[in-house]
Order: sequence, then structure tokens, then C-alpha cells
Amino acid sequence: MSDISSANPAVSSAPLGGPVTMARALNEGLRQAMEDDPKVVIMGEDVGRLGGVFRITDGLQKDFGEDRVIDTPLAESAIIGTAVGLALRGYRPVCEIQFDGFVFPGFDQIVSQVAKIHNRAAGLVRMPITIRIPFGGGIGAIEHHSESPETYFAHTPGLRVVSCSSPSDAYWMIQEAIASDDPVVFFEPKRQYHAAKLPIEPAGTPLDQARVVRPGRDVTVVAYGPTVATALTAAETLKVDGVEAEVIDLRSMSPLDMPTLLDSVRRTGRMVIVHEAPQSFGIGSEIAARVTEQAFYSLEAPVLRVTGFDTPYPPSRLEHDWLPNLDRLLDAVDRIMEF
Amino acid sequence: MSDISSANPAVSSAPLGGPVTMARALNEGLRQAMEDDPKVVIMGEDVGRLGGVFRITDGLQKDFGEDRVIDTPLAESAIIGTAVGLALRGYRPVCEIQFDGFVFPGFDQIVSQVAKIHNRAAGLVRMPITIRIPFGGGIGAIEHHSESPETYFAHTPGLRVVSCSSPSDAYWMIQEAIASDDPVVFFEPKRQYHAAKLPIEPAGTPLDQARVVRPGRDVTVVAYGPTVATALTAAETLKVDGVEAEVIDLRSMSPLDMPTLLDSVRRTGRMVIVHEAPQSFGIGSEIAARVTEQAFYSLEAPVLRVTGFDTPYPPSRLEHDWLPNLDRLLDAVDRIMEF
Amino acid sequence: MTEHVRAVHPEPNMVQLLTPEGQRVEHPDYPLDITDDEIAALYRDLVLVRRIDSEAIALQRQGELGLWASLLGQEAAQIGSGRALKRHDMAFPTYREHGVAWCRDVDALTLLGLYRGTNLGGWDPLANNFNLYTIVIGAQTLHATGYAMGVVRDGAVGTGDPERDTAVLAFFGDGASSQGDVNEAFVWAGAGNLPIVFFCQNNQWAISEPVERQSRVPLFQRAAGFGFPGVRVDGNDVLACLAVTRKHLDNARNAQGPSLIEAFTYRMNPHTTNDDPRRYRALSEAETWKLKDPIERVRAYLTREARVEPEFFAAVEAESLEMAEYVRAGCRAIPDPTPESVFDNVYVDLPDELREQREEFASFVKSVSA
Amino acid sequence: MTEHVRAVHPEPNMVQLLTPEGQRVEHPDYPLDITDDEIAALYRDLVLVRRIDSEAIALQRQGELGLWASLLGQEAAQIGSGRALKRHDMAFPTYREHGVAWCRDVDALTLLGLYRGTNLGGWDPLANNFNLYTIVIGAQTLHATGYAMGVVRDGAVGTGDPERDTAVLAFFGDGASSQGDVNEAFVWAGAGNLPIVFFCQNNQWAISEPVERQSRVPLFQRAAGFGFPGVRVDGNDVLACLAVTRKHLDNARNAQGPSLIEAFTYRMNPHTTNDDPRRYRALSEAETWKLKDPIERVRAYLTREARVEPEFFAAVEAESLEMAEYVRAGCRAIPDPTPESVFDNVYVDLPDELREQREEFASFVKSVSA
Ligand SMILES: Cc1ncc(C[n+]2csc(CCOP(=O)(O)OP(=O)(O)O)c2C)c(N)n1
Ligand SMILES: Cc1ncc(C[n+]2csc(CCOP(=O)(O)OP(=O)(O)O)c2C)c(N)n1
Ligand SMILES: [Mg+2]
Ligand SMILES: [Mg+2]
Repeated sequence: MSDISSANPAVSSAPLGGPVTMARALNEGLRQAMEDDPKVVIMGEDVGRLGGVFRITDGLQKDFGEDRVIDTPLAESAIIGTAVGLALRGYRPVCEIQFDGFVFPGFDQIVSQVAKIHNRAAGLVRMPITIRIPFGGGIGAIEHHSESPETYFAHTPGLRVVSCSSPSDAYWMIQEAIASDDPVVFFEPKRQYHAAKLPIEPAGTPLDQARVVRPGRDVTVVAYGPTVATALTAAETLKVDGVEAEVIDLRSMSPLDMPTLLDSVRRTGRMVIVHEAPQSFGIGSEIAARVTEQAFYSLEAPVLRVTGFDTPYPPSRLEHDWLPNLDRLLDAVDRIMEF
Repeated sequence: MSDISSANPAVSSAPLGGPVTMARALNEGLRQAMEDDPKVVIMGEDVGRLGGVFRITDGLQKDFGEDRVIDTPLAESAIIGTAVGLALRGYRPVCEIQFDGFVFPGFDQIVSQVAKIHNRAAGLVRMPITIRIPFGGGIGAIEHHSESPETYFAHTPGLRVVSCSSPSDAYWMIQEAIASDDPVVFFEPKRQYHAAKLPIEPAGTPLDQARVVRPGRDVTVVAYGPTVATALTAAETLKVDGVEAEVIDLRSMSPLDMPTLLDSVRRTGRMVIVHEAPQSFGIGSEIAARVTEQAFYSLEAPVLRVTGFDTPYPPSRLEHDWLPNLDRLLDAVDRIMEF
Repeated sequence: MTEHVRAVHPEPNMVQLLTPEGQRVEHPDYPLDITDDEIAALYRDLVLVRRIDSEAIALQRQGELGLWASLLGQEAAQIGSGRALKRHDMAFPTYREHGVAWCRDVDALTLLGLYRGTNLGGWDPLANNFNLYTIVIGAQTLHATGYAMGVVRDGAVGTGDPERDTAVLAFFGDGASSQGDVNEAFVWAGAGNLPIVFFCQNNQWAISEPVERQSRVPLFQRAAGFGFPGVRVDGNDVLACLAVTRKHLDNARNAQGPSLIEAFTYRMNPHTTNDDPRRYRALSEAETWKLKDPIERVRAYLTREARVEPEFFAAVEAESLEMAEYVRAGCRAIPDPTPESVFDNVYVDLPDELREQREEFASFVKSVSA
Repeated sequence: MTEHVRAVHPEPNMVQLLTPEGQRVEHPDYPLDITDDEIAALYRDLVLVRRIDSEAIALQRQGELGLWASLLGQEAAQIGSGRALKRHDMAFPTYREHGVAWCRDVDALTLLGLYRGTNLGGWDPLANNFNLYTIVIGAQTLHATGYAMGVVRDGAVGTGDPERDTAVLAFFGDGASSQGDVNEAFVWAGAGNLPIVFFCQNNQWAISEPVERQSRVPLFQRAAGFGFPGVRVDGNDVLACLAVTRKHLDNARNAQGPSLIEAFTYRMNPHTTNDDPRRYRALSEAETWKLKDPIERVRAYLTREARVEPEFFAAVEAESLEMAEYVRAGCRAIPDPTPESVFDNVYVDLPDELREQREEFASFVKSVSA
């Protein structure tokens, strides 16, 4: 392992040395992955010299060179399409999509190529591609910079779709995603990049497992990415009223960790799902459908969803009303408890 | 109205003159729309001289000219993107995507432009664009020619997403879609294009309404596009065993006609949804979630789904196993009746 | 930081009609018949849009705007091309064409809404013949191409009637030139001989990426392979931008098909107010470009060659101050939209399910605020 | 039907080394050092791939294949370019490159699986250094570009070691040239000076659309605007295709960057077995092109100039018959995959939820068949 402490002041202490932001954790995770495997290359718009518009790749081009941290031309289809070619040549590309709303020019390559090539080739080739997407709202941005497109990918067989909600998960999950021989769409809650400094756990949780981040007995609240924080705050508030909410960080949207979800809802009998993406045909709908199918007799109430509305993401002055905020989540828990 | 009886033998009798195939009904519907509104233009790959690979636009270029039936360069993003510009100029473009799997290069323009421009412009401009997509499997085709991508669009606010299952609906719905001031993604079940000749009803049903195509009291089977035929066959088979299935043709995937769905399930207490798209995060998941939420106490059993598996569409020799066929649907109804 | 050092010398064949020193020069292909009064009017345009821009930056710093994408350095490219448009031509901007917006009579305050976060656009694209800002890079070039298809279908090219013949002007950046959409627009425009002018502001940077990342040959050369002419113009020379755009718009209106104009210019400011260019480019680069300032050369010309009185400059300056005041005060007064308005204009006909969401939301908002 | 009448005369600057009459000619830029034995070997290639093709069409008619995309008329373009490849070069085909597949040692039966519907690919792309067929138009050009990026990163260009230096060959059609992906591939290849040769088989048609729908200038000219050379070659001349591809692959291997080759040829058959070209093109067009048949001219050369014995042709014909027999019998014997196999290779590590779907499905299949 090269000496990372001196090269760049932004990444001057070891990941386990103390609390770090999620942005920093991702940076360290990427650095570690690049050190572990010389075939890992990072590519995207402005990821090199600038270190990405969110600085997640800060210092990596300096330390690993322009051949491994590649400032690409401005074309998302090509970012993904050339990653496919690099993967065929034995590389392990990590593509950065600058903002959620800009993944769509690359959608065809993701859905019809990345997701399918391993299957098309009857397993003879692998597509160990990680597609990093900063996602979600709440940062006062303009159009296309606050979206939550995860369902499009979760509905696509062949992809793994995950999101991190804490610095420690960010650090471990990005490394697991890169190490995965399946393609992974990796959603980073941009609003949390600098939200808090937290310690990195000594080990990660497998990429496809959900985690109970707060145990409780009365209602299960399922969240991922940016809404985990909302769920935890809600749980604290509910506690005051004597409602013990169990909060599950989904972590993986595809595949879904049904055992963890079912175990919880069989205990609580009630489930509320919270995500920023529009409600209809969202992640919540599949969870609701499966949980209802698999734990029908355990449910005291229908699964409720607190989500973005079925509208385009609004102008930023309205985003805090539009987003599934604390008030709306508490309201839903109230409703489900009364069922 | 121009004399259409002589120009082209393929369209030689009036739509209401007798039973026609779905392909022919669509052709007549398009012709009628073009006659009714000179701003309607058809564009796509091979739609002109060839009349489309499925001949849905057969004869239209001949009769309406190359300016109104446009053979475009081979680029789906441009087909959609230029349709946006035509719409801004006051036209009403009808875009043909040659096969389901080829809509993805145009996905960005659909999701980030077509779906959003009316909203972006605070209502000052409209996007009366119809995107026709032959979809679904069962025709022995190669990769990308048998997919069911409707959920990607249903999850996108701003779009209307519909599918026809009969010649009459095809005839009326395509005209309603073109007349709609909202953008409509219009899924045509390609397997049904030539399945049967049926009469055209004297009037259509509003574009966003589901329809009970067979009344029943024991279980509600929800289908759309190609699976309506499967559902109706299943209902006939079930009748023999004394199970009266109510079959609903969803017609509109977005918006969903909840009153019709709820009314039915409140009577039957049981619902099975059948679609070809992969199960997870599919159309069925949203219906299951909403029906459960809104008719919780009416349900005798969880909503079941009979769908494509969560895999890429298989090689054609396996498609009839993979597709939600009669056997699998009957099996699901058996299971739900035993609940 | 290793400095990114590049030649900023224009190509020898770049069209220039006014030197950085303010000297009028001629170009055989692009004669420009213009009075000194008209040049003075362009000067006023340049000054006022620069003022709007700098006020917007200040407003962003004060938290009144969420973001701003500055046009500093690109005023000549935008005013030159914008003033070449006829009223009934249609223009398709990116997110940085504040100068063109000015030429299309978009009110300065209207322009701010998107960046303030009170709306997603703000003006009526068809009333102003100026499309809404498009943020997805390159997407608008296809919209422009489709609009041009409509123009042809309306029989509004090549009739010889100046009130009827219509051209379309599509803006995009050097970075955008790499997008599939932009190249597909070239394909369609070329194959269809459409009345469209593609106007690429090569401001040398796409956020942190120098134009060499996108192409190793000058961008204007891209056009030939699609079957239409390309030309590079001094993007800091408002007269050259006017003349070149005017001529190519004329060609488009006369059914002579599309062209590509590459305006060679420089983004003097950060990419947006969020950006920190010190991370990726040398300050010295901007210093060099300052010598080619698009306003200074016009001022020099007006002073030295046209002998415009100091009163004129003073009047422009006064107008600029007024504009500043208007923007500052007006921006703060832009009201927030109501929460329920997020359900407006998603569809022309609001579906029942969305109506229900709106009603639930409205009663929830009421209950919370109660 | 109004006949679509077009000039089919090649551009004067099209590279040709063997005339339609079978006469060897020289081209200053593309000398070809080749023995008559080698030309005879190419003849054998051409005949055998045409035979595979015609057998496949017959098999489709008999219901043994779901579909077939014929290469008839394009044998020279494919064998010429395919034989220019070195073993360690990598090629990226569309769905029609059966001739290139042949050169890459893909067994004829393996080739049929996709069209029979027993698999989605069939061969090992990395063992054959021949990517799987890609059906989404143009997508593979980006894969090829990325592969070339990998080649550069592996230090496998410009070393002077012929066993090491590697080139990439990307196939696409005239219709595909309009896709964003193809143009993005050009952007990347040019800007990155990548070791890739783009090989466009301009067979004049994209299903029913003549190439004029895609471009009003010759396609090879597209390259210059992206900063690399383009050349048009007689696509029915196997020697010219070999020489031109060989030279440009060499350039790529020697770190001289990308090129575009446009092979001017003709799709003699329908687009696929599903297509009916009588709806959109004149039969007379194919008649004209028959005079330029890629095999006839080699046969003429071998007979008249190289004085190859009739025994040689008889031997090739015998081999061709054997091949036909092999394909016919073998195709019918290709087994169907098992239903449960749809769950294989969706992921490298089968997720639990998919394992459950598989198990349910397996027990359902069992229950139904019981
Ligand atoms: C499809 C897409 N990808 C990424 C972005 C993020 N982005 C915004 S501006 C920009 C750079 C654009 O550069 P250029 O085209 O040169 O225009 P300029 O900003 O210099 O005016 C990028 C990458 C975007 N808006 N759209
Ligand atoms: C993205 C996409 N759109 C549409 C199609 C349907 N399609 C298959 S082949 C073809 C024409 C291709 O023409 P060309 O590139 O000239 O290749 P050729 O078939 O002539 O070899 C089309 C439109 C497709 N496969 N992919
Ligand atoms: Mg730029
Ligand atoms: Mg072709």
C-alpha cells in the first residue's frame, strides 16, 4: 500500500483513524480499491484534475495517474459503453455519473449491454462495472440534479442496485461493489456527503443485506440512502409518544433482502417505506407487494409509503415540501398505528 | 376525407365495415388521425416506403406524402428529440420505435424532455407526442425484440402509458393517444397484430379507463396488452371448475384506473395480475401495493402476480416457458383460491 | 498544481472583423454593413448583459439564487448571434445564454427564476421565440432540429419572403460536442438539409475539462463530415459573430441548409458559482484572454474610430446601474410558489390519482401548519 | 411502386485492387504483397461463407432458424477485413459478420444458435477474440473503443513487438452511422488516439432506407471532423479490403491512432429473412451489383491470371458441399436448452430471490409435466 498520508491533505488520515464524512469515506474506499487491484479504473466527467464536482475522487488522479483516473469526453453513453469494452479487456471500471438526472443518455448501454452481457455470453464474460450515481434532493439544485432513478435499475435483471447511508457503509460498500463480478449501480445520497463525520466500522456488511439500524417492536420503517436519516429522526420523535419504530436500512434495492424485512414485519405487523423517488412503481411498491404476499397474515395494516409525489422534481424552493420529510413520515406512522 | 378505398388494397374497406386485425385497426386509426389533423406526422425507421417492419403504417406515406410520414435516420434519441421540436412548432408527432428493446437510446429524451417540458414551461407549451412501441414476446424473435419496458415509463411522471389488447381498442386508443395533449407511450402487443379479426366498436373507451372484459365473482384477473388473451382463456378454463374469474383489461398503466380495480376486488376479494415484464418493480407491484392499501379489509388473500421472471428475456426456444402462460396463470388462481 | 498550459492563439482562418485593439478589419466572405450607431447599440447590449450577469453572481453569494452560470467573456458571441436573429426565428439555448435571452426580450428577472429555484423555466418559449434553458447537455440541439423540420413542413424556407423564411439557431458548448445527441442533430440536419445554424461557443472548458479532451481537431471542422459547412469565428468579436451568424441564418432561410459556427471564446468565470477553477486551470490563461475582452474592443472602436462622445458611455453606465438596481430589488421580491403547485402542469389533464395526491397533500399541509 | 433510382457508381477515389473483371490493379497508398496461393485461400473463404449463408437461409425457411441476416454480397468486405486481423487483435461485429466470424474460427454451427433461438450468443468472445453479435445498432462501437482504451493501458500499442501490439476492429453499417453511440465512439477514438479501426460496411441500405437518408456526403468523410483519416474501399474487392484494413490496423498497432474504412458494397439479399425488399427497392439495383460480385472477380483472376487448375475449384466446391451437409445436419441436432437455464448467468452469484424463483419454477415445471 502506498503512503497516502502525505500526498493529499484531504485524505491525510487512515479511514479507521477517526470519524470521516461520507464523501471522505467514499474517497478512501475508492483509493483502497485502486490499491488492491490495478485493474480498477475510474472514469467520468471531471473526475480527474477536479476530483469530481463533489470531490469524491479528489487526489486520485494525482496519485494513480491519468491512465487510471480518466477525465472522459462529455458523453454518458460512451462512459458506460467504453466501460463495457474495458471490462472485456479485463478491467474493472468505476464510472461516475455526475448527477442522477444525467444517467439517462447512458441508459441504453446500462440496460441493454451492462445488465445483459454476462447472460448473453452464457457466463463466459463478466461485467464487473460499478456505476456511481450521486442521487436525491435537498441541496437546492436546479432541474435534473435531485432525482432518484433507482427503480429503473432495480427493474432491470442483471444489475445490482445499492445505496449507502453512512460513512462506514459508504467505505465498505463501494469496495464491495467494485469487487463484485456483477455490475452494480451505486447510489450515493449526495445530501449526506458532508452531513456528519462518523467512524468507519472495522468490517462491512455484505452488499445484498439490509440492516436493522434501530430495533423496535411497533412498526417497521424501511428506508435507504438519504431517507435513513429521516427515519431515524422519526424513530426518536416517535419514542417520545411511546411508539418503538424499527428502522431498516435497505442498502440493497436489488436484490431485496426479504428475510430481514419479513422478520421485522412479522414482529411489528406494520411497515412504512420511505423514499424520495416518485411513489408509483417505485421501490416501495415492490416491497409492499412482496411483504404483503409473504407475510399476509402478519400484517395489522397495509404497507404504507411515504415518498416523492408522482410529479417531476419541483423547483428547489419547494423541494422540502415535496420530499418525504419528517412530518410526512410521522403522519404515516400515526395513520398506520391507528389501523 | 380522401378516398382510401382505392389507393391501397391493404386498407380497402372502412374500419367499421367488418372485422379487422389489430395491425389493420392501428393502420386505420393512424390514417384517421392524419386525416382529422394535418399537424399529425408519423416518424420512425422504415415507416415510410416499407410501411414499418410490422406494416402498421402501410400505405400512409403514399397517401400523405413524405413530409408527413417520415423515414428517419437510424437514431432513436433523434426520433424523440426532433419530435419535441416538431411539437414546439405545433405538430403532433407519432414516433414509431421499431421494437421494444430499441427505445432505450431514446430514453433520455423521453424521460428528461418529453415527460417534463410541459411542466418545465409551467404549462405554456404542450408535448402532444405519441410514442408507439410494439412490445412483448412470443414471436420467436432474437434478443431485444420481445421486451416489455412499460414500467420504466409508468414510473416517469408526465407520461401516459397505455396498451391495447383488441382491434377495436387499437383503433380508438391510437386516435385518442394522438389527440391527447399529454405525451402518450403506446404499447402495441405485437403478438396480437394478426391474431384475430374482430369488429371495431362504434365508439372507444376513454384512454385512462380500465375495462371489465369479462365479469366474474370469484377472483379478479388483471391483464393488459398480450396477456388479456391469456387471462380470457384462463377464465374459460376456470369456468369449467366452477371458478368465475373477472378479467380486467387495464388499458392504462399510468394513470391507473383504481376505481375499476377496487370495485372488482371488493367484490371478489382476490386479485391476480399477469404481465410479461419481469416481476420485480413491475406494473403488478404497484397495483398490488395500491389495492392492498385501499382495499385491505376486502382481501381474502394477497394479490398474486404471474409475470416474466427477473431475468433477461430468454432465447426464443424458451420463451413459452418464461412467459406468463396459461398454466402458470391457472396455477396462481388455484393458489389464490385456496388462500 | 501542474498548470495546464495551452496555446490560446486563434486559428489563422478565424473570422474577425474587429481586432482586440478595436480596429475594424474586413473578411472577404463576411462583409458587414453596419453603422456606428448600430455598433453603439451592440455595446449597450454587451454592457447590460454583463451587468445582469455580475448582479446575478452577487445575488447568488447573498443566497438569493441557488446557482448561477456566468457568461463573462462570452458576451460578444451571444449578443452577436442573438442580434443576428429575426423576430420569427427560433433559438434554442443551453443554460448560459443570458445574452441571447436579452436579445429575445426575456426580462432579466424572468431569467433568474430557474437559478433561484422558483420555477424550472419562466418565460413563454413560443412568445419569445426562445426555448427554455435546457440543462441536459446537447438535448436541445435535437429539439432545434425538429423545430427546423417543422419550419420546412410549414413551407417557411426558401420562399424569398423575408417575413416568412425562418431559421433556427441552436446553441451548445465545446463539451456538448461529444454528446450523441449533438451528432445526431448534425446527421439529421445534414441529411435533411434543414434550416438550422448550430452555434458552438467553444469557451475552451467543459467544467474542468479542456476542449482537447473532446477533440483533437478544431470543432468547426466537425460539420464537413456531415455534409455542411463549418466556420470558426472570433467569439470575442461581436461584429464577426453578428456577420457570420447573420450570413448562415440567411443561408438557412434560403433553403441552403445547415451550418456550424464555432465561436472561439473563453469562459472567464468559474463554470458556475459552485465551481473552483483554481483546481484545474492556470490563472494566467484568463489573463491572456482578458486582453481580448469583447467589450473593451468595442469601446476602443467607438472611442477612437467612431468618436462617440463620453456622454454615450455615461448614459450606458447609468442604464447599467439602473439595471443592477432592478435586478437586485426584483430578485428578492420574486415570490415562492405554493407547495400545492408541484402538481400543476404535470399533465394537461390532471389524472384522478394525481388529483388525490394533491388533495391529500393540501390537507396535510393544512394540518401541519394548523 | 416508384422505383428508387440511384447512382451506384463508386466514387473515383475508392480503393480498388481487383476490378470486377478480375484484373489486378495497383493503388499507390495500399500496396498488397500477396501470392496467388493466398488469393486462392481467400477465394475458398468467400465461397465457404457464402455457402454457410445460403444454408442458413434454407434452414430458416424450413423453420430450423427463427431468422437469418444474410451477408450475400458482403463476403469480400468481411473476409478481407477479417483476414487482416492478427490472432490477438479484437473484433466487434454487428449481427451480419458471418464472414468475419469465419475468419475468427467461430464454428458455423455455433453461429446459428442466436438465430435458432437456443442461445443469445454462443461462442467465447475472448477465446475467439471476436465479440458476440450485438443487435442494438452501434452499441458495439463503444465497446470496441473501450477495449482499445484497455489495450493502450496494457501497453500493447506502439512497442514495435508484432506479438504484442494490438488493434481493435469495429464493424457497423451505413444506417448505424447515424446513431449517437457511433459518433461518440469517433469522439473518444479521436480525442484518445486509440488503436481502433472503424469498419463501416455501406451496403447501401438500412432495412428499407437508402444510405442517402443517413448522409448526403460519403460516409468515410465523417472521420476527418473527428480528427482521423477516412477511406473508401471497394467493398466487393477482397484484396482491397484486405490491404486497406491491414494498413489501418497496422497504423493502429503502431500508435498512429484510429481510422474509418467505408467498404462500399451491397446487401444483395433482403435485410433478414423477414424482410421484403420488393417493397422499397428496384430489382434492377441488385442486377447492377451482381456484375460486381465479390467472388466472381476472384475466380476470374484465379482462372485467367493465376491459371489455377480446375481441380482447385472442384475441391473448394466439394468442401462447400461438405460444409452444407455439416450445417444442415448439425443445426437440427442443436439441442434446446432446459427451461430452468433461464436463471443461469443472470448474475455471477445467483441472489437468493432469484434462486427461489428458479426453485418455484422448477417445481412448477415438474408439476405440469407430471
Ligand atoms: C447529459 C449531461 N451530463 C452532464 C451534465 C453536467 N454538466 C453541466 S455543464 C457541463 C459542462 C458543459 O460544458 P460545455 O458544453 O463546454 O458548456 P459550458 O458549460 O462551457 O458553457 C456538465 C458536464 C449535464 N448537464 N448533462
Ligand atoms: C437501436 C436499434 N434500433 C433499431 C434496430 C432495428 N434494426 C435492426 S437492423 C437495422 C438496420 C441497420 O442498418 P445498417 O446499419 O445499415 O446495417 P445492415 O443491416 O445494412 O447491415 C435496424 C433499424 C436495432 N437493431 N437497434
Ligand atoms: Mg465549454
Ligand atoms: Mg446497411
